[in-house]
Amino acid sequence: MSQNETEDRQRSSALAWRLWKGPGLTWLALVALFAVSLGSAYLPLGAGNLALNLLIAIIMIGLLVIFLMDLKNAKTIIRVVAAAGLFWTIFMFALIFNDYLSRTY
Amino acid sequence: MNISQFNTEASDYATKVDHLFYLESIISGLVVLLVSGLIIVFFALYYRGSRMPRGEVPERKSREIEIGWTVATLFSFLFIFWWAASDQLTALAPPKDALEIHVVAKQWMWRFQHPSGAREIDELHVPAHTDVRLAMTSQDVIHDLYLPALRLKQDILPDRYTYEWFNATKTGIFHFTCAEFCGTDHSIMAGSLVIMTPEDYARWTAAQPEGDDLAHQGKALFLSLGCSGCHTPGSSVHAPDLNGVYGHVVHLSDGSTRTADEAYLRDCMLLPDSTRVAGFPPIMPNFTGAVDEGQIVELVAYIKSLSTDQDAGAQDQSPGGQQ
Amino acid sequence: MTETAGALREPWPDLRLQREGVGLGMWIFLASEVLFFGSLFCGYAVYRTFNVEAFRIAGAHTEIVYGSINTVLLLTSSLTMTIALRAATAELRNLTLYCLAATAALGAAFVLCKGLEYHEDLKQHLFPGLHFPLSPPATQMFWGFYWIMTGIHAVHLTGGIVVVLVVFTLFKRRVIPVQGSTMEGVAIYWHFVDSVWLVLYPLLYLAGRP
Amino acid sequence: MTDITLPFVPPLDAGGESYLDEGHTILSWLTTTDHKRIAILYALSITVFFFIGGVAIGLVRLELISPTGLFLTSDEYNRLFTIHGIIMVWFFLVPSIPATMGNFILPMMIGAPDVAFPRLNLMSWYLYVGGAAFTIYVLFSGGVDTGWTFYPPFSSDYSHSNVIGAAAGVFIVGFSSIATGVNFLATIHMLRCPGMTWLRLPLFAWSMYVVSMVMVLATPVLGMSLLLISAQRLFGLPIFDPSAGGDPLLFQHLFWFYSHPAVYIMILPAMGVVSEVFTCFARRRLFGYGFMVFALIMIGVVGFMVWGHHMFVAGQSPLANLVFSFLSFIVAVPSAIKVFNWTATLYRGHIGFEAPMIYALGFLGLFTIGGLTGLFLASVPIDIAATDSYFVVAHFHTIMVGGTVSAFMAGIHYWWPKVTGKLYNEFWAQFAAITMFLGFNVTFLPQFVMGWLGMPRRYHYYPDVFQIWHILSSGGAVILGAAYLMPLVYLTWSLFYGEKSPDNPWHATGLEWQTPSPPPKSNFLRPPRIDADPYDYHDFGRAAETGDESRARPQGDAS
Repeated sequence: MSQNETEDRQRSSALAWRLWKGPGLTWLALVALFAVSLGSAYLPLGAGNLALNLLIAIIMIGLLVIFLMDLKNAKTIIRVVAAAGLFWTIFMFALIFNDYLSRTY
Repeated sequence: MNISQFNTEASDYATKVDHLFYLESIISGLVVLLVSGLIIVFFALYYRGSRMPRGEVPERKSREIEIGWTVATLFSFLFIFWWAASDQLTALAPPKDALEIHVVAKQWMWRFQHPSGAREIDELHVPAHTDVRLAMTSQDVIHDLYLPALRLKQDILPDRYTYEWFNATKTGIFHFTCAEFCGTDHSIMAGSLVIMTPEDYARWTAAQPEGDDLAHQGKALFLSLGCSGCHTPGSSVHAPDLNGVYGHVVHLSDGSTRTADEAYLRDCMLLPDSTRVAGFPPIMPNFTGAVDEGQIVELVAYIKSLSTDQDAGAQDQSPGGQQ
Repeated sequence: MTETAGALREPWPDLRLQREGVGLGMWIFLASEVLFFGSLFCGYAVYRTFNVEAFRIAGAHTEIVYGSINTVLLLTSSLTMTIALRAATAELRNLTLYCLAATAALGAAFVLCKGLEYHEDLKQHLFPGLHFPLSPPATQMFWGFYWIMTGIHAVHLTGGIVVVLVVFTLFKRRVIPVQGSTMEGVAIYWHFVDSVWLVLYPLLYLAGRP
Repeated sequence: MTDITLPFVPPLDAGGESYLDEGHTILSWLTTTDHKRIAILYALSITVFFFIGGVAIGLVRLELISPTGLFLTSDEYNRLFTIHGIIMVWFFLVPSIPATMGNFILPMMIGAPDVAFPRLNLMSWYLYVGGAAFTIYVLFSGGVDTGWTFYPPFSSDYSHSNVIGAAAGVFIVGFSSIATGVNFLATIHMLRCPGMTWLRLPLFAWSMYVVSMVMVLATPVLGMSLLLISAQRLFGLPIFDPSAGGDPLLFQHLFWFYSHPAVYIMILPAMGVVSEVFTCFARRRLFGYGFMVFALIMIGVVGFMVWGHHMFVAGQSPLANLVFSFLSFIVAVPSAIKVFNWTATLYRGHIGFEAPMIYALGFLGLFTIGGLTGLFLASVPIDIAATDSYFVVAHFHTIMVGGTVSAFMAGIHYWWPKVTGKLYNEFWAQFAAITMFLGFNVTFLPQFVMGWLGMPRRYHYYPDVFQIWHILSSGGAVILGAAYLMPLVYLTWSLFYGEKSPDNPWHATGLEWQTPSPPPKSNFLRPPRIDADPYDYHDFGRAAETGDESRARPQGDAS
């Protein structure tokens, strides 16, 4: 009985380690990227600051979505749905900026 | 009131628009005839219980038919688009040296200011056979100056200039009105467009009570508001010289560049912080509330005149309103 | 395979399909949310394009300390949420409960931090209106977006915390089993709210730093 | 055709008693998660709003008989047409077909026992009711006068009416649409019965799929634009204020990013309905099924990229005008294809003239006219002259009222025996259908004419030269109003005194007809299964030999 319990506990702690490993590494990467982003904001890069910071944000979201939201194991349809949200936002940006950037008055 | 105040083709552009309208009406009419004709024929032949033999419908053919009418539709639509787009593009660029009339819209009236200084409310006199450009802005909500006889319409926005231009060919009295919903009295925010021969227009302008033209009124304001205290070449205060500035590119303190057009000059008075010229201290006061849209028009006209007097070519570089 | 009985709902034939369905439904909703926030970002992008300097000036006045702490809090909450989901799938009931509680606590800490930050902002009158201390006028635009963006995000996060707490209670009282489809939806939503913050952070807090 | 069999067997209904007999108390209706009952709840609520919106515009049309007005002040007039627009767009047209027929028929059509998330479905109805409550509140608290488009700076700074209440109502009802969309997409993806492959989905199911996609991706942008307007009005955040660098046109961009696709939210389901009706009453397979599906998807996707044609005179750049004009012509192609395909479906059929078919034909005629006038408005020079005039009003009413409401009626009549188990009076139904078509044309053809002559929209007082057209239009509106009241009467009548309907009175194919009318709670008595293409009214390569022959398969024949 008690031996059973210990085995159970051992099994579950081994399982727990497997559960923590992947997400934990992703979390470390995310925090590191966050630090880079914060640090780089104080470098005088001019217009490059925002571009760099947004790039880092996109990488972070990518990590979060692929590893923490488990998109890497998701079915195709879910990837299509995720892509649809992105593409429609791009339509919106493209056509709205098409107006603003070509205005002369 | 007479319907000819609305549907007369009072310019060549209006005639072109009508031609496009007729073209599309004919095409649409044909399509409606085709579809309704087919439906009627099919009903006559294949109503339930009719003795018409039905026979086979070859399934293989349907693909060819589909592709056929898809392509046919696509090309006829592209044809209409090409026609419409070429009309649109040729009408875009306002001609140089057009007679520029300033329009200020507000709930619920129209104010027009002619370059000669003449002002009018809810009535617009313009010469025929002359390029006329309306520079329009609103004091409150969005309005829209709709000139039915010229087939023109353009929204008028607060804190921004929009333009429409025309060359009228018919004289007479026509209707104009507001086409963008602007509140309670939207439907009576209307007036008369009087198209006169250039000679009559000259006579009409001369007969207007206010003798000074816009630029002179602007100059008077320029002095009375104290602008001249800084913006004169000999002033002890370090402020940009306005002679010849209109139409030229200016470098701003935030590193960007702008062309000194009407919109820029307007911003200089209302948003001095974001329009400051590089190398000058931030001492320009903000004139928001101190001057109304009509006075801004006068001031801008004065600053423009400082350029045209010395540098006749400067206005050519103005992108204002041009596409 | 012990407690699945109560987890299956109409009209689903089995738990695997139900989980897949809930995941798909939540992802579709998130696509909708992407457009919701996307239109806000689009507005920000348009205005920043024409008011670079004003946005830089205004951006220098956000509270970067609070913003940065909050970023770390949210990143960590995403980690605990992931573990909660995986633990639920592996039927580790206690771990699921611990991680859910941690997630809710981190979320609450974020909201608390946000509240302190709002207090700080208001003390400096950084709310568009008559007594707004910055100029040019377009700085007010930046702060308009600041309030709307962080406000909507905070509402989303608060909603998330409430849902996590409800789910926690239901799990705790064994009203529904942890391995059902519920965790799937909750986790995906939480990560999404976190992702939105990752965009807000550079737009609002890093914009005017150098 | 390969069978993709989903590992799914819906639970069976033991008793097989009708969904209507599952509970008779009001509470049993208000707490139901049965998609069929929720559809009925929706049908009742949108009918109420249809008539509220109808009364508002009836008063407007009465007022417009005289160029100087009869009995309203300008402020009252502005409030009436605004509330008409808001109610008709968001509380009738957008939920009309999807939330009623989509809810009722879609799961049955694909062989599912319910939608994927039944409780979410009920919640979507409650959200609708919540939004509706706000709108009713606005109605009684003095109304709103911005027009249904809520353009700033009028709505944000100048209007003295209840803009916030109206925006809140629309915002909430938007989430009801999103919930419906999420539900339908998940349902169609996850719950198709064995044998129901993607290319065997009836066109109505496809139209629900595409419309759900549009709802999910467009509605949030409307929500955001209304939120921003409200933030400016309530808290003074200068989002669209030009003096702080804002641009009122940004609102128009966001608003039309939703509101143009919203036109497709209204018309795509109509296209689905008439595809069902044409095939059934012509006893023909749908001509060019694959192209029809493709056209639906194209309209759904490209429909997102054409919104700028609402802004040709708004002050956007000429390049943007050109691009949006081009895309608008492109999106017209698949619509034209659909018209041709429906027409071709009649070829060599056995065409019956029952009421649903007459309504569907009304749709076809009016949709063709509405679509073609859309080409006029996609051409920049014509749009500059005609926009904000009655030409535009007539154009979109032809699509949305002539098209969508005709198809809504066609669907109601087509599925009425299925939903209620009763037969309506065929004579009155045909009479109403013809009256509706005529009334519609008398109402809106004069509006095309006066619009092109120069009559601006949203006008309380107008130049007297247009009076004759306004009188014609108001006269037509009376006919139209009568035509809308008729179905209300004879359909209600049939509920109590109508003949009992057979399970499949039209001898239609389609899974929804392979079950009793009205259906049992779990939709099917035996597990549904599909082993043929949709619209299986005759063998490939030949037309049906006789119109009376039923090709409707007995249910579950393959199991």
